[in-house]
Amino acid sequence: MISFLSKIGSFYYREYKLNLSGFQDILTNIIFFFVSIFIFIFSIGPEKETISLIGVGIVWTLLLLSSTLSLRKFYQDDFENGNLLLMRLNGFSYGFISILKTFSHFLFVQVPFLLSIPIACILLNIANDKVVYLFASFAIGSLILSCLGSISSSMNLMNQRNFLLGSLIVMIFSVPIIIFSVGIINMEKNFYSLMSVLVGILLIVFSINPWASGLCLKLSLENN
Amino acid sequence: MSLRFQRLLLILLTLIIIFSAVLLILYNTRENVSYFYTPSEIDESDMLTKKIIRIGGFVEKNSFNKISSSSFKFRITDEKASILVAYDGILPDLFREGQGAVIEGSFSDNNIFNATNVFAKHDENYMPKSIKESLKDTGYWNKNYK
Amino acid sequence: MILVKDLSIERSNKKIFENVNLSLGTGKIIILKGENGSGKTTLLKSILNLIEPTSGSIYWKGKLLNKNLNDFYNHVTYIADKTTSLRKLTVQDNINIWKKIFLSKIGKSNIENILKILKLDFYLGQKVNSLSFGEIKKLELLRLIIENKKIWILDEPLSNLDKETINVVEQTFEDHCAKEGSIIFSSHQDTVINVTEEVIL
Amino acid sequence: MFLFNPYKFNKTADYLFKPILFLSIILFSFGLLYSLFLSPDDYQQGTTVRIMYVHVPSAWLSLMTYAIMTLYSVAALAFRIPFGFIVNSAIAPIGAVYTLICIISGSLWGKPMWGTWWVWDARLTSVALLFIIYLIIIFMNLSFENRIVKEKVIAIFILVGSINLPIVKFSVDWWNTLHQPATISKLSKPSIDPSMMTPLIIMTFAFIMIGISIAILRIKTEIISRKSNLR
Repeated sequence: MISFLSKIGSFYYREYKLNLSGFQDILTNIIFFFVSIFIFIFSIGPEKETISLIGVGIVWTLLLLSSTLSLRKFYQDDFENGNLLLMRLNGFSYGFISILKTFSHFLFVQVPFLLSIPIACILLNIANDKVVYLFASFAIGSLILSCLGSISSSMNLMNQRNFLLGSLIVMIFSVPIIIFSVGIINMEKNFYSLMSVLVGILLIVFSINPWASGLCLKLSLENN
Repeated sequence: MSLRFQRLLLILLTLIIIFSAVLLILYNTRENVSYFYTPSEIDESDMLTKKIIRIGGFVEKNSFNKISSSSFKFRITDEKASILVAYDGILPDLFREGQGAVIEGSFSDNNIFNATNVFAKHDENYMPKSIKESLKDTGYWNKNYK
Repeated sequence: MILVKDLSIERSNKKIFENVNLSLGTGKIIILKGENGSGKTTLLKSILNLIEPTSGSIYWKGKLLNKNLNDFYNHVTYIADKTTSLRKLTVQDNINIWKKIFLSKIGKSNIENILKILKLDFYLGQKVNSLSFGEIKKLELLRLIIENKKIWILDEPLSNLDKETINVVEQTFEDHCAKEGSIIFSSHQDTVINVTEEVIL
Repeated sequence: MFLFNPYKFNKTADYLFKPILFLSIILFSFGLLYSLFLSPDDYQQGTTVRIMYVHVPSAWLSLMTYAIMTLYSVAALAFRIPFGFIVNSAIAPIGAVYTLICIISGSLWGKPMWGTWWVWDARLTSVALLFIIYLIIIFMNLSFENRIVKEKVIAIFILVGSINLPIVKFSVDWWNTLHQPATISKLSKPSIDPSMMTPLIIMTFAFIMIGISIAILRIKTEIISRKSNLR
């Protein structure tokens, strides 16, 4: 049991080292996010009211888009250099690998976005009291996005021709998340019930994730 | 614990989680994921905020007022509350008194709802014209609106 | 310890190999020989339970392998023809990560010695990316020592290595067998390693 | 069982194909005639109600096709029946076409009745998602190199996407939508008059038969192409 826990710990040490060395990738993602915000602001025009009206929608769309940018690296690198196999031989089942990877994606890719949300809110003139709601909804929403990303990128491991399909899958299934999380911000009075809907979606996606991505990982490793 | 038993346990756990999550979602979305609100759900705070919302209900009987060829006033009701609506534009074919409708727009200062779009909502009943006549004649005609 | 019985594998209606029998006891070295595409890698992968065989069965310590998988994985090191070292990190980082992942108790001086023998000590602070292919392969073989497990399953461990290193590897293999370890590896070239059994696919 | 074995399916399909094709032509022409000319006008919607005879069967069939694909995915993944993969890749385009017909006829119906082509209420959104899911399945069919991985991944995707199925079906009951609730949900007393129910049922069967005959053709070509390892 203790050795299992320390194996998990060393998994995250590895992920930390990897992400630290590839920190410019994460930084590029965040810069992409901010540059797109600038482009939105310039293309809409200088009217502050319009921008703050649609600001929440913009933040969510761009968060979704920029987190799908990093999807390609979700499993692909580890799959190609055989590290996925190494993890399997080290005693993790495929489903468990996908759970670990999902959390790692959340920690190292989504959390930086989470931290940059307040700045984005200032840029987009979103009212201060709404920032808390946006933050809460994105904290859960991004974990859902990580799970979806795990499912779709494990499905597309062996897909050499059409990698955009992976982003498409994430975007399709993230439609309800966006509906509810934007709803949270626009209807403050229903905060708790909408939040529990998001938690419900998270539970569903989270429990599907190890099965679906585990199976896909197994398939891809078997037929590689 | 054999591997197979572990697997079975995991599957069961997953199913339980999914089931409870579905219940949670259904319980909580019942009020929230509406395409429209009913008039009785509208309260003072909604009237004060000038946001664009949708209200769904029935066009109250004997409330339809044609002001000009493209300007109308009517009341939307759900038999508990009713709201006065003003609309400039073209009404869909199915728009009739006593028929369901969904109105998109925002409240103005004197609590009149200024509609920008009017959608007719038809019910799930389908019936030929002739039968409706005969039903009316014999007095069996009681349609309960949804 | 490992017993392979009548193993045959088909993939998309094409037979890769048929009725392979193997038994790997302690202190033994088995070499798989065969041309490219003869199924050496496939056989190794099916021994690791990564590929489901069409027919036949594999036993580990007398039990069916897929009933006893975690215990088997605790005793086996697999080195594929791919190199698993992380290219963006330095050699030192890679060694540290492996030591943590495999809960290795190998001392620092021990590893430094091996690095000196493999002539990798000079590159310790450099990124793996800047190493040559043979050096990356040597680094990969270092995992055998770090993992410190009984059974080694190696896919083409001798390719891309120079003569000196092959001698070192040979020496390590013999030491490992002396310590009641066992090795199964594939190679398409002739080797000087004394093997106990030769399987030609 | 011919539904699970490609060889038996081929044999049975050879017997059944011509009668089914014949039946589908008869039913479809008769159903069109009935629904366009013989059936009465609705008491409220007038003659526009005739769109229903295309809209409702295609909507049912788009759901039914997906349900069949879900069942076959379960069969293929859990019980290792490879025929399921063949069926999946064969009938996905059929379902996509039915969904497209449903969406187009629905918006043609919505414009005169509701006063809009399209609204983003729960029913319409979920059907749009269903259509895109179908498209993704088709694209996946085209974009993988390795067939074994491809078909299994598609089956997993179909299973994950089947979450959408109950949402489409029950969205009108669970949430307030502009779309009206189901007409024929209760078996005992549907709220549709028999004179309009009959053409609807005829059209539904016509659509099912057309779907089956196309499916037979597509499954047979799929079996042949797999035998000769074209893909």
